[in-house]
Amino acid sequence: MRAALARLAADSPVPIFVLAGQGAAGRVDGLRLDPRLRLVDSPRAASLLLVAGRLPRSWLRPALRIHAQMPHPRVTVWWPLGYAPRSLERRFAGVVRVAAQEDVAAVLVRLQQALLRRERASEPDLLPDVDPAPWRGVGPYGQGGKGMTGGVPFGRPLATRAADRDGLELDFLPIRVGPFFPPLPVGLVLELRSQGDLLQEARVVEPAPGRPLPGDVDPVFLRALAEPVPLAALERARARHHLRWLAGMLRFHGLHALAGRALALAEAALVGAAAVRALGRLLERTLALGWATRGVGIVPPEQLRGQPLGPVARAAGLAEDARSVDPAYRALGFTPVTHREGDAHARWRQRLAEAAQALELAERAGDRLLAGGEGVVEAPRGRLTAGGATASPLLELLPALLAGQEWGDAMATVVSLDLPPVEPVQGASGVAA
Amino acid sequence: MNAPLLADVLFWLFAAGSVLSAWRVFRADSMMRAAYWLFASFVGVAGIFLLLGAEFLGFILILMMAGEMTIMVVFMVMFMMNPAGLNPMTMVHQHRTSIAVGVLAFLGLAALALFADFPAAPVADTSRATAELGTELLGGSMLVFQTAGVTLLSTMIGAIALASVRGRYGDAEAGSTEPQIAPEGVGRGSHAMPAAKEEPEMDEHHGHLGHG
Amino acid sequence: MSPVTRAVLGVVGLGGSLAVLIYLAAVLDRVIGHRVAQQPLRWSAALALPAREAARLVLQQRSRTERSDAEAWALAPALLAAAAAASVAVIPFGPAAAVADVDAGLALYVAAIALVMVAVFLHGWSPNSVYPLIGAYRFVAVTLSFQVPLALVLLATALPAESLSVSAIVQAQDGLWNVVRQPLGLPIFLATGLGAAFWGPLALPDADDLAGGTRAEVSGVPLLLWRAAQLAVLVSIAAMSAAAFLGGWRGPWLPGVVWLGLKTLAVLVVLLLAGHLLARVRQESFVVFGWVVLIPLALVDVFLSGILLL
Amino acid sequence: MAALGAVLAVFLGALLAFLLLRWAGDILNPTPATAPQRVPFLGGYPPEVHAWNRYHVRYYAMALLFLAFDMEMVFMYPWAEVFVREGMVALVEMLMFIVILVIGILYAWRERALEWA
Repeated sequence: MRAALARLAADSPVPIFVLAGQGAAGRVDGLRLDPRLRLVDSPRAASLLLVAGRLPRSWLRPALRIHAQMPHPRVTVWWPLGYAPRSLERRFAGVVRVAAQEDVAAVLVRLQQALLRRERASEPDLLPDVDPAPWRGVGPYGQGGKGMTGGVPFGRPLATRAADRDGLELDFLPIRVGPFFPPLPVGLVLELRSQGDLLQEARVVEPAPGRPLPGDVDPVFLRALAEPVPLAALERARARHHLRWLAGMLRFHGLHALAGRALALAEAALVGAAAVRALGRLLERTLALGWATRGVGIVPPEQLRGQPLGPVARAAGLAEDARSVDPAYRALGFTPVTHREGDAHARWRQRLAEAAQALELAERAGDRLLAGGEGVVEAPRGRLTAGGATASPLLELLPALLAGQEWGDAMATVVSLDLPPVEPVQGASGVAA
Repeated sequence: MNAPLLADVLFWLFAAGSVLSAWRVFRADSMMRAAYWLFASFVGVAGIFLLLGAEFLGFILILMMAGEMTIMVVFMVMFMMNPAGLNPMTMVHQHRTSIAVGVLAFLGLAALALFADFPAAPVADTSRATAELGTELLGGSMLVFQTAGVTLLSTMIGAIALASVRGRYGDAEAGSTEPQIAPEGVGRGSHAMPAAKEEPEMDEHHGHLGHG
Repeated sequence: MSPVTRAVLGVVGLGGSLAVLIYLAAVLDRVIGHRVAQQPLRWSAALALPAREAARLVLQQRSRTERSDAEAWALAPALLAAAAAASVAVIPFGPAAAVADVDAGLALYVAAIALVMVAVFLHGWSPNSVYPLIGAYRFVAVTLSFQVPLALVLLATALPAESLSVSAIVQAQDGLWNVVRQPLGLPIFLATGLGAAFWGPLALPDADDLAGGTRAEVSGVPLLLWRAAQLAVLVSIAAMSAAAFLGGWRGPWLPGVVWLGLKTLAVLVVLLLAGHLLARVRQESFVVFGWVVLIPLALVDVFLSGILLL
Repeated sequence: MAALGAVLAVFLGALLAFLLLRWAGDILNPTPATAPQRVPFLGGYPPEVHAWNRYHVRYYAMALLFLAFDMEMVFMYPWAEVFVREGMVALVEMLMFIVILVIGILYAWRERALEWA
């Protein structure tokens, strides 16, 4: 019976929970288009854990916890993406390493089939099998409790009370939304204090405030800081970035099929502005996103004035764009696209319009060169200066933006800000996975 | 297994199930379980309604109780201690008096059931029960029907006036300040709430007494 | 044929046809998903896909949490499937043929939809984990907002039939289907039906912003049972909209069962398309929309169809 | 009576079928869950407290409104059965009843009781 089930399940899509380390976000999106794989949003639904790129030290313990939360049979796969191995393999016993030239999807399918046919044993936990806090036999009834709401029943304390805006004093939940919470960018850790589904407070735990955030910027933008770069390549990279973000946002709002379509446009080598505008009309016409994002996460323009925030500022009506002063762009008749409302709805339409405009510029630019070397370039997430941070001002806005919002609106706001994946400081001797 | 025997067996099953789940309501530690055991007890009673031929009343009882027991779970979990029964608790107080009241009630009802002579007038065709209820509503007890409507309206308005904090004239407690022990005590409503309040801080002497 | 064998036949027949419809719904969902995503998908692969994923889930371990309400967690998918099966049992597939021709069939159907709220709340409350808990409380808010319009719109179809029995409702549509006579009925029923099956724009309890919501802590066979029960509710909504608004088994040439099946599949395709094209609504705005727009519209539908019948 | 028996049979049949399937799944995968595997998923960090708490529901005003408004359906079902026979009397009476109840909804909407508290 089990063999028959294994044979039937052999080529079902492989459920994977991805821990996208540094420099892996782009490559991981490529996996979503592979019909043999399915990236799931909870470790409980996954049978393979894919560690992609470099895993910084502060993410190691959360990664071990997520590995333990996966149901058996499970296996961990490490996709180095050019990072030299150090201690990850010591901590993740028995990890399967994907060689440079191997097709990672084929490796994952092979491993799943081996797991199902029990040719490969399921990985045991890498954390000690011990209760979070000693409770067995403690307290009058032996379940670690004390009185009505005291003690540590079954290993965890009960929530405590706090006042609230509507005058009731009820329990609040201190939720630390971890580095690998699927809707948020990888590595962002928020300490949320919620009563019911309303967030009373939000605090950004990681990255530490005021620290530069290089974020995964397409290398062509970094090159454009120093030397002349073909304008078409720059604009295509911008369009690809915006389309990949759009795919993530569509997935967040439950439109997985349309997200696949946007991702296919992003990954396609040659994509015309017409295709992007057609997708935009479809999203507009089917009221697909109107009621989900209108009026969500409104960022007032005065908080954004003068900050290198690119699409987020332009969606709030500030026509700040480093390209408008560039002679090459002015020759092509470039005028920055702006919207007014400054909410999540304006932001996704802004990025879509910018992607279409970038592709049109790329088609018209031919092989025109940008006069690089001024140390300023308009990256997809805002003005990039040599060695400067791009998106950290947005992280300072988050606590004020999320406080008082319902959980769904708060997550939609964070997704609409397109924060870069968070990498801890290079200095710390990270676990160069 | 002919029909009357099946009906009797089902009746005893529903009756026993209803009594058992009613007993479990007070033995369960978790508020959610207590409420849904009560819902199971109501489903038992609804089953007996169905056996008696009042199909519409039986299904309506299940429909209403599903919504209301879930709202009861939500309110019990919100306002009572030990929401999920992680620390054992007893919901029964004054054991002796409650046992006495229970026994007395049982004896009274049993006496009523055994010695009273109920009219033996079986209803001819059960399928018309809802229609008769309809004609009764529109004809004889039309007044009851309309006063029920007005009562429901007053319930709605009363519930919202009491429960909702936000009103047309601003927050319910914006103006009212609780008496504090210290003479220049700060009213409960206007001290700094942890959540950022939208409008600027109201000074406590100004403000509207309650809301419209 | 004694009543006992008739009941057993009815139960097994209903179970079988419901299972087939659930499987078809899963296949259709994949096909429509790939069509909207413009990715090629051969029909043979699509037909086998749900079976393959089910087989993989059967071989997966059931995940548990630290201190969960184990009994309620086990009961939730079973209660959801039982409610869906009971609601499909009243739908007639022939002039005098229904698994359970109950006189107050409409009241039973709406009671079964109310049980769906209990099942989803249990499924979200039991794991004692934050995301399922928020998902469970979301579904209570959404259900309290769409349950009244759903019942009112079904009630409107009972007016011409002068009875709450679903077979009488289908009988009363011999000349004119209710979708023509009561134009507001079907759209409101499909919108609130999506809420009852927590599918597509109203997939709030199992939403992506809660990492899967009530199924964030579920794996293995319970996850398979939960998805199957959810699809059973979707099929029940499609079957009832076919019976109450599209004339059920009525139709020329083909036998009654085939007509009911075709109409159910047509409505199912519409629901699945809505799932792929409409983004998830915001919980608070749907509650206000339900009370301030859906209920008055449903009342207008009831009274309009009443006036037309005078 | 037979119809109700069939509904009960279908309900209990589906209930037992799903419970048996779940029990069969446990037999097929008997591996017990270790302590780290039972930690609820929050995205990488363990929860500090039990998720079960006095959950501050934000729609309690709407829930109370639902309790009162749900009663309206009890009256509308019998009305629907006899509507055609009773004619205009039924229509006028139910219109009065419904207008009274809709005033309650309008009051709730104006007092912003339907929005999150």
